Amino acid sequence: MSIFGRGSSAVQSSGAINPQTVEMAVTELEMVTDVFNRIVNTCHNKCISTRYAEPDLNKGESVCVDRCVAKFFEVNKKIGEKLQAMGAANSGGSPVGGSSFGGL
Amino acid sequence: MSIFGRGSSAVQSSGAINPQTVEMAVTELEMVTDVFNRIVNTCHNKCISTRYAEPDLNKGESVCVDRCVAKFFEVNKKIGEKLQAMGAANSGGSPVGGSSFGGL
Amino acid sequence: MSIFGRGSSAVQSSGAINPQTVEMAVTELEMVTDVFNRIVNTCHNKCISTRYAEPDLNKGESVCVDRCVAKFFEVNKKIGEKLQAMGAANSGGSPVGGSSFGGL
Amino acid sequence: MDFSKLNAAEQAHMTKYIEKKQMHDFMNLYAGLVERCFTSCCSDFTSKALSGKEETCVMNCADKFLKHTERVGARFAEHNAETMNEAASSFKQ
Amino acid sequence: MDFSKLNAAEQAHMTKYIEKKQMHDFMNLYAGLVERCFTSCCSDFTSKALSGKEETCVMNCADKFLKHTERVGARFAEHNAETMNEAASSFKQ
Amino acid sequence: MDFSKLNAAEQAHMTKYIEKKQMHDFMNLYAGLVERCFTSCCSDFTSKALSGKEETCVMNCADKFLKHTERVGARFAEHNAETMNEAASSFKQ
Repeated sequence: MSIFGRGSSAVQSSGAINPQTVEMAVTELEMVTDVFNRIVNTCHNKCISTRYAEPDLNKGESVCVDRCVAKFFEVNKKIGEKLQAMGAANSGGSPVGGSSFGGL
Repeated sequence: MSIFGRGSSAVQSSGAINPQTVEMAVTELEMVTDVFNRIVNTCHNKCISTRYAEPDLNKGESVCVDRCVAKFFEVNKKIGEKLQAMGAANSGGSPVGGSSFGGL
Repeated sequence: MSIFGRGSSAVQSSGAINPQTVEMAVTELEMVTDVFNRIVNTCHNKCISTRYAEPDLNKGESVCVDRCVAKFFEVNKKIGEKLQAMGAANSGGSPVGGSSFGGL
Repeated sequence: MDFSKLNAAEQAHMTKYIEKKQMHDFMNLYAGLVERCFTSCCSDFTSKALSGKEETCVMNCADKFLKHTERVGARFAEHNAETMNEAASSFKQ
Repeated sequence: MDFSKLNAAEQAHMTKYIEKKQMHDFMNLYAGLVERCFTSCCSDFTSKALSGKEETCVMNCADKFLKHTERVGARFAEHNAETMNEAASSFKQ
Repeated sequence: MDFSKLNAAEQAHMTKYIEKKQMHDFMNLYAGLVERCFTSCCSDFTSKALSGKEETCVMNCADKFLKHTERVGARFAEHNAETMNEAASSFKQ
């Protein structure tokens, strides 16, 4: 038994930073933010009148935004499945990770 | 009196790099560059004819650019004040920093 | 002869990382990727119908894409030469590097 | 987003990163709002002063965009929660 | 791109960087494809479900964009090879 | 931009950062100029060669954009100087 440390796995889970773990968390956060910003932009273009006669979303705009977001996620899923299928066809495996695809 | 150093504040002001100070300077520089690029783009779209019959800005375009930049800064200020007021209403303080808002 | 090392130039060429060399390689890679993405986007806008009636590029679209890429490179070269000439006129030298300009 | 698998040091690192990111995202929102509302509302450059009509348009534009973003955020969060539930129940099978 | 002048350690560093970049580029391609095809194909928001017509459009759009990107890539590579040859022969003079 | 509050080491660091940034900004300007002028001037793809008319348009476009950017830069600098003066005099009160 060593007096110098509690063993590497104990340190790992409570003390030291694993650069790969942090990097993956950062990448995931940036990806989600990017998708969010794209939806905000795209659905604004689709649903919001640029006359800006009033400061609130009107009924029609609100409903349009809800459907726009839902449809965007559907397209996201379809294209994710397509890319996954293509990756599987090309390399015998999914291009990145796999099961979390299209689920965002 | 120590023979090992001149005290942390003296070192601070002449030698060592404070990462936070440098990071803030970098952030400020990137923010200003971003706003500049947005103005260049936006005012080009508003004022410059894309027929490109001559290499110089004509009189009308030059005047338009000057007014466009001035108006952009006015809109920047109005929206900065609005965001500041909303931040104050929400949290009892301005969202970021405060007094330098809208001043760019 | 030293027993501590094989001399700095030998280490340089086989072992240690020169941050500047790596940074330049990264910058070059990012630049080329940026130009590629701009061509993909621009030539898609110029050549591909957004009706999406079929999944393949038709004959007309394919020929258009080839010419679009060639013309984009020609414009890249012309503007590179112009910027180089302006840099030479302003500072007695090219603004960045020089001979590799416009060659991408 | 689920950071529960990270250890304390990693979570502290992420918290610091997220603080920086929030500052950055806010500056982006601000600059984007100005560009967007200027582009939609200002088209008369016979004067450099903002007209009353333009100012109303800009203020409405900013309000509306923020409400729009909030609404998208609510739908986005619902979707992510659903996706996580589906993922969780597929793990239980 | 010619990394032959880099030493082994530098090449290893670049390989790692390129792996990260490929992951990043792929996520960008994916998100860009969704935005592009959604924008071109979806304009009816009387329903939140994707219609058959919209779905066909989205799938064609994705296929076509990938083929377009591939074709641009081929022309791009040819151009770069030519430029390198010219540069190489101008060095020999 | 006022970096006078930074110490010598910090200023040296910023100078190095700014040099890199200028290189990067220049590459961005170059690539943006090509994309912008190509988009505005080239719409005929019955030939892959640049026509005389297209070339004139591209050259005028580049010249005009650079002069436009310079003019915006001058107004931008004036505005920043004014804002700094206002800030300075409000501190004196």
